[in-house]
Amino acid sequence: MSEADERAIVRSEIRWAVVAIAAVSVIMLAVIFAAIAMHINPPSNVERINPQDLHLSAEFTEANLGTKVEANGQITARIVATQFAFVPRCVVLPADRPVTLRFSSPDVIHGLLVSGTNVNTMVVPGYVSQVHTVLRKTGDLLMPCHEYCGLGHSEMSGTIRVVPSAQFRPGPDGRVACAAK
Amino acid sequence: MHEDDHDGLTPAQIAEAMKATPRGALALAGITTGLLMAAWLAMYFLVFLPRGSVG
Amino acid sequence: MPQNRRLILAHLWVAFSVFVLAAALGVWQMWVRSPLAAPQDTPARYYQSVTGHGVSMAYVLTTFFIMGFGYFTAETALKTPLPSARWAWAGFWTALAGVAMTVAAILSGQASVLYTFYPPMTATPWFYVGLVLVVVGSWIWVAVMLVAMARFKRANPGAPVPLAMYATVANAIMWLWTTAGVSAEILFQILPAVFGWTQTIDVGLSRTLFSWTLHAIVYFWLFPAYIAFYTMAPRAAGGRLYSDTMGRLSFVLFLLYSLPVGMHHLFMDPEHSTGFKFIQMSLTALVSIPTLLTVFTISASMELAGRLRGGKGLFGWIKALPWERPMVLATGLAFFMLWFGGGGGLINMSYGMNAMVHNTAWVTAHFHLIFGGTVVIMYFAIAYEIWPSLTGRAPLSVATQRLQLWLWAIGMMVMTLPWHYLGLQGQWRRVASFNYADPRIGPWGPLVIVSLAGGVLLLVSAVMFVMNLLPRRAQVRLPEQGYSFALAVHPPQRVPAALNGFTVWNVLVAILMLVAYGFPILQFFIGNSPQAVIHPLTGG
Amino acid sequence: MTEQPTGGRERDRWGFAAAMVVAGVLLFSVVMGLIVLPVLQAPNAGIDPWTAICRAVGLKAGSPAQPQPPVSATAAPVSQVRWTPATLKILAAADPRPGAALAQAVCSACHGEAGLSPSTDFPHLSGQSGAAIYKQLSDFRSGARFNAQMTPVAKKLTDEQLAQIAAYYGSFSRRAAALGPRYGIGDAAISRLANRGDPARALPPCESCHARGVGGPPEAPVLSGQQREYLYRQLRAFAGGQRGNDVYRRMRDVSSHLSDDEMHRLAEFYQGLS
Repeated sequence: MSEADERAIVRSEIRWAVVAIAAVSVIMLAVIFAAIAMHINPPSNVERINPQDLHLSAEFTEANLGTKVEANGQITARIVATQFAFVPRCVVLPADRPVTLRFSSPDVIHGLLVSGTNVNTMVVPGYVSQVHTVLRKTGDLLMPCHEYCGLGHSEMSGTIRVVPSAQFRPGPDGRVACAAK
Repeated sequence: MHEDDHDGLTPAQIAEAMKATPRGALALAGITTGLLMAAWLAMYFLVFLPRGSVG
Repeated sequence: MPQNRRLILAHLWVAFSVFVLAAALGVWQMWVRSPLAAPQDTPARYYQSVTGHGVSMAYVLTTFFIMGFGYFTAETALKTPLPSARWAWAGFWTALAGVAMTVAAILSGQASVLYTFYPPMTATPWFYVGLVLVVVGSWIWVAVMLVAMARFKRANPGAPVPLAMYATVANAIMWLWTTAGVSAEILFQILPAVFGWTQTIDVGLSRTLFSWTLHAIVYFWLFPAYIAFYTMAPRAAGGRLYSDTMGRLSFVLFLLYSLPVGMHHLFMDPEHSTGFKFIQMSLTALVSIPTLLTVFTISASMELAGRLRGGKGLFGWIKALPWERPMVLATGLAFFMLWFGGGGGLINMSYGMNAMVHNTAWVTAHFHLIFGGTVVIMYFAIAYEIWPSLTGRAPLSVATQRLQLWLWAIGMMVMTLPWHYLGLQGQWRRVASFNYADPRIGPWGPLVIVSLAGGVLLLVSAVMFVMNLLPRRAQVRLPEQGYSFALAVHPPQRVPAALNGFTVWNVLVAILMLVAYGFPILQFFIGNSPQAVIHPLTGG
Repeated sequence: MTEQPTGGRERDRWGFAAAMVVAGVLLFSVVMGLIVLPVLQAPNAGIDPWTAICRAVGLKAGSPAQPQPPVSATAAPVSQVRWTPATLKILAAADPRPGAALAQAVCSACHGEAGLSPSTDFPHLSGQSGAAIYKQLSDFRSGARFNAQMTPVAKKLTDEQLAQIAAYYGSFSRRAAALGPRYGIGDAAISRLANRGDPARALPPCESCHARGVGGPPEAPVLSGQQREYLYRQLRAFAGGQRGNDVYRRMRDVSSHLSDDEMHRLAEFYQGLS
């Protein structure tokens, strides 16, 4: 075997490495593009809240949960993920408007996704999980708990009811709740 | 190198086979990696972006 | 011929017996999730089973196989007995005692916390103590591997450490780094809680420490498959390894980049910021480089083999390969499944894009293809390959070996393709029962049954695998034989010192870990990091 | 084979090259992730670049690309009980002996000797989880739950005394057998509801919270062997809104999805379960 052969091997490997790095760079560029042009990040709120006091906290007290249009017009849904239900079980949100979902857990780790959308987050006790999105499809979307939270995990499921923007009518206190079906 | 490690291939045989190598490997790896990138881009443009922004 | 054959076989048999039982549990779990009525389908049983399946596959099968295979590699590649068979046996019995404790804990129903633990849910202390013993046993293995390589280098100054051994030691060193995260979680957070010394756990910190382990551990499992690609498959195909240097470089890159990336499992977590998630994403992207390099180097090695066997043209060499040999067939099937599994992985790691698939059946499909597909099929091929030199007997006929490998690959594809699709539809994970009466979920039913059928094929294949290896009465004894790894096209006479040891790489790993995990861990020690009260799931 | 290993120079060269590549990759990731992306995303959030960088590092809450919603809320909680390490320590350290004396003096007239109630008007307390008793007594005391007999009794007790009573009743390992007539045995549909739940109504299994050592909410009481009349009354009270001290509506939600017949049969099932 000659040195020349060995050099040819190294050359071919380097050539291939360039192809591989180029392929990975395409993915990186697409991800960076989505982050800059469409503000797509993974939900990363880093907001602490004491899980032992969650039901006594102002924000995640039972009576303050659900959808609320804030004074500045921002639409926020506050949802507690607890063993073994989302509270409230059903949340109304308008289509085609920016909305913010805020979740927290008083007990163990939960998680959720809203089917057919990119809404997906873990709910870790001790933190407020926050997802900003614009919902495009109307209808009752599934919102299951997707992280093992105990023996009742399989039945832990909620609903995101997306209504056309015109049908989204907050009450005088800015709150909107699911009508019984 | 231990005697019993020999695989019976002679330098001449290997030099002959190395003449065309790695053109086929480059083609095979290139095609499969190309398909992989195509699949990734398809998921990105056809599934991920239509599902809307998050963050 | 390896000296400590009983030692190696003991490890492999623990791995394979647990594997078959775990495969049976997996099939039952899919039956429970399907629209078909399954026996014993309570959630308590389901999560007990998921815990058993995960622990057996991820901790027992892998650790014992890797230890046994490491001892085999050390003895055959270095051509010397192990530095200390006594220590190796001590490691075996320690780990086996750990397995016994853990299995007993799971069987008693007091440890249904799945193999990733989920604090603040907690199991009986036996569960964690057992797992700690498994890790301690594996650390003894690490020490034996390090000493074996050091002795070889001392006895053969300047000689390159054989690639198979270099890779095994790379894995051993990576495993030491890897286990630091989960060990810290268990020792400093979980055990104090389950022994009642503390009532709370910092869940953000525990998830971060587990993520430290969670990705690199997959590469720990994957290493033997790559060792087989580089040092066994080329010879089995009748050729040589295209480049020894690229092999070393790939293993070094795995050591470097499989560690500072675990936070990509936490992309959807609220306790970490976008910045550090981005850093770990871009480091994750680099993990695909050694795999893509391997795809090329192994393709080139196979091309060389095909051409030596008379293959012509751009693709004619593929047809000329000896596909009837299990190692060659398994390599081909493993790369086929790696395309799907690795492709899924590229999507999972893509930062915000992870939201599309996180905790759906898509992810389950991804890691079953990588682990069950690429990794385990190579474990099969390795076992078939080294069995004669271990037992002096050949496994059952080559035809049954091929059938078993095909069944495994087909079963894996039939099982995971529906999972990919269902995951995109939003089918979520870790669920004992779906409400198929819901019109949004009902259409999933038939596809779940298809994947159940794939699972049945996998179980059949798993049973066949063990049957192939079992000793039989009317069996021809083979002459004593050693095992020879593949030679490189240019067998290295000397290699750069950096590619013959690990000092440089350990320093770089430390730097990478400091940047990637320094602040993300430190933040839990700043201010009042929230604590969650433990929820003991320890049975009645 | 006998050639000397490539010496320090070559190791330096490899080490240097590798360090440069690693440093380059790290520099790119850090600059892009911690500086470039947040600065470019900040305008969408309406924040200054420095705040965006702080959010990207994790020093401030919120996404660098999105505005934080305001929080303006005050609402009354349904129960004041908090499962903190302090509470759990009081419970764990509570001495059952003074608890036994207190129980004898205050509780046994209605709840019976050793917590086995002779009347269907009052629940059995024997073998109940200590956390459950503590939670209910605390709620009676704070007014989160009201009962004409219990509320005045609870108001007279200190936190430590609550814990001692809870420890006393919790110290009976199992509820005594032969509590009276058994019902509900062999009711397959109800057994299924209790053990498997009903995904169609998003009903988790009763057993995922109400058995020992299932990792559910700490305050969930043990139901097996309880008086069926008591259980039925509580389910009705939760469903009808007369009782609402269940944190995060857990029981109000569950009971509102049960039919009256199911409540009866569940109560019988649990009385029969030992």
